[in-house]
Amino acid sequence: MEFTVKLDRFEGPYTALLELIENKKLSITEISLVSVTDDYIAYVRSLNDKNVIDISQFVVVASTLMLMKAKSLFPEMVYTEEEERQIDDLEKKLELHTILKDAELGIKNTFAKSVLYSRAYKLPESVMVFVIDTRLSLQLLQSIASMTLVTFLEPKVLTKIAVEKAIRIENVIEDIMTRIKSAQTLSLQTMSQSAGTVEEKKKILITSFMAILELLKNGALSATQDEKGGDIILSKI
Amino acid sequence: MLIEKIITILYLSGDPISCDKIASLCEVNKEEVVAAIKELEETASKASLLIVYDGENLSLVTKKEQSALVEKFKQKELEGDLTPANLQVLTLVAYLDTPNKETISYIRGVQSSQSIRALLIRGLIKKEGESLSLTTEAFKYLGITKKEELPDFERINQSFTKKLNEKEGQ
Amino acid sequence: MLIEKIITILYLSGDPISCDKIASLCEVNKEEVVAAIKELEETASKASLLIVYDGENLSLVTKKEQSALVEKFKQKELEGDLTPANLQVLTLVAYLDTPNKETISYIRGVQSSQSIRALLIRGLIKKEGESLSLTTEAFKYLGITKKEELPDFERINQSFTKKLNEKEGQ
Repeated sequence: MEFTVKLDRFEGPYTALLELIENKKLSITEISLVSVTDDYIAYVRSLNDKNVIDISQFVVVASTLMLMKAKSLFPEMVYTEEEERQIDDLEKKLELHTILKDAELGIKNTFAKSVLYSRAYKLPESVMVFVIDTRLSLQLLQSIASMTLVTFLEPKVLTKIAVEKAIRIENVIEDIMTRIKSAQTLSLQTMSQSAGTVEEKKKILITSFMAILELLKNGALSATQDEKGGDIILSKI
Repeated sequence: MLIEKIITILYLSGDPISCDKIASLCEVNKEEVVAAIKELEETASKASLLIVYDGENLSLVTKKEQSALVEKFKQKELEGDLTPANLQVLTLVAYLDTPNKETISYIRGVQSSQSIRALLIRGLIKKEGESLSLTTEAFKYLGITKKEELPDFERINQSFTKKLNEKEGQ
Repeated sequence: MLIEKIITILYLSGDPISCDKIASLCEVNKEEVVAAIKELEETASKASLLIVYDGENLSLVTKKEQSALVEKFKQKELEGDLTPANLQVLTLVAYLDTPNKETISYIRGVQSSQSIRALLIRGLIKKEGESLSLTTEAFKYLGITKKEELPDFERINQSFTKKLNEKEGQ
């Protein structure tokens, strides 16, 4: 599996996904999303709580992709309303990121390239003035210092909470698998039953088989074949 | 003459100065100052200078074409680097209409507090209430005198707005 | 264009600059700079500014007619209460060990140039190199002789320092 995503750890889940899609020179379609699912999952797995403050969003995106992949393998699967919304949202975010990427390039190319300068204010040197504010007192300084200190120390706390909230991708994969069909097992034969011609049937069998191999690679499914040349029975682990 | 007064103030101040403050110094109302901006730009340009207007503050600056000369003169290193995350947030603040932190985090899919904070500290964005916008400093770094001069502003701004409004459903 | 370059340099400098130096920055010879003075004056006056030439140095200044406004501008900088932002910056300068602008902006989470400037103008803080500290007058007014006498100084100073060092370690 060769894929390279070099990202700033705070860039977020969509930047990463868009990069994967664009690396494969694909446009944003359900099919292209499904095709980068494995790479994306591998990427999310390579992240850990330590280097990503808000990993939960990456996991949400990964789970949406897995959902779409499951649906592409098992067309009988029906999305819930919530899942439909999740998928629409993902597509919308990716489109927003396509616009954003374009805009970013423009900013990047102009930022600090040809700067406009203004002059620095010149302090009146000749007269040394001292203008006091009568509210000023040691007590005032102390209370401002203490308040500032509190807000300065606070952000760390927020970060910790965010990390604790993060979901692990393993849990999500499990959730997805329970979503695959109400039936616990599926056979390749039933999957290709809808095909009209033998030729078509063969085609479906082959593509499904390839797709299933990918899921198997992820350890998301198990496949059993009771007799040589017999039907392959899929089940979740 | 108002134009002359404003130029004098901008020249003295150097730093960006709000239209409110200018109005009070010139003893006119703010609307008169804002109405004078166009003429102000023309006047400044006669002396090869530009007026930057970020929607609130005015500042008198040198032209983009002269930036190499200025750098030679100032011999000061520019803080030209933006991390990818900060670049992303700056771009969103630039092209959206005064977005808040939530909108930015919503689009990016990550908490954006850190980047927003970094940009606030560098003085590239400002926060009024919850609304974020570019500062005069950012305009200067980008070599533009108003928001509309951002690369491809109108098209990108509209694409964003259109796409974001589709949000309703959720 | 030479005129534009000279105006740029004079505007940014504020101080008088020798024709020699201008010539070297613009990569022309001194005679060309001197020959350009008349046109320079005309250009500056279009923007309500004035060129002063003492036979050696050039500078760009505001017009005499505006001197009342100039005084008023300087006065305004001095009057009125300190803003909450100014007070916070003053406090940080007091409790930290000769901080620079960046440290103060980092702690506050916003750019602090304007507040630092206001405090400098009022003579409450002073700047040596990049280091900021309270002026003797400020100490006197507060009734202390050194910063260690500030209430709860040690704890507050150390908490800030510790947290700041953590940041560097990251």
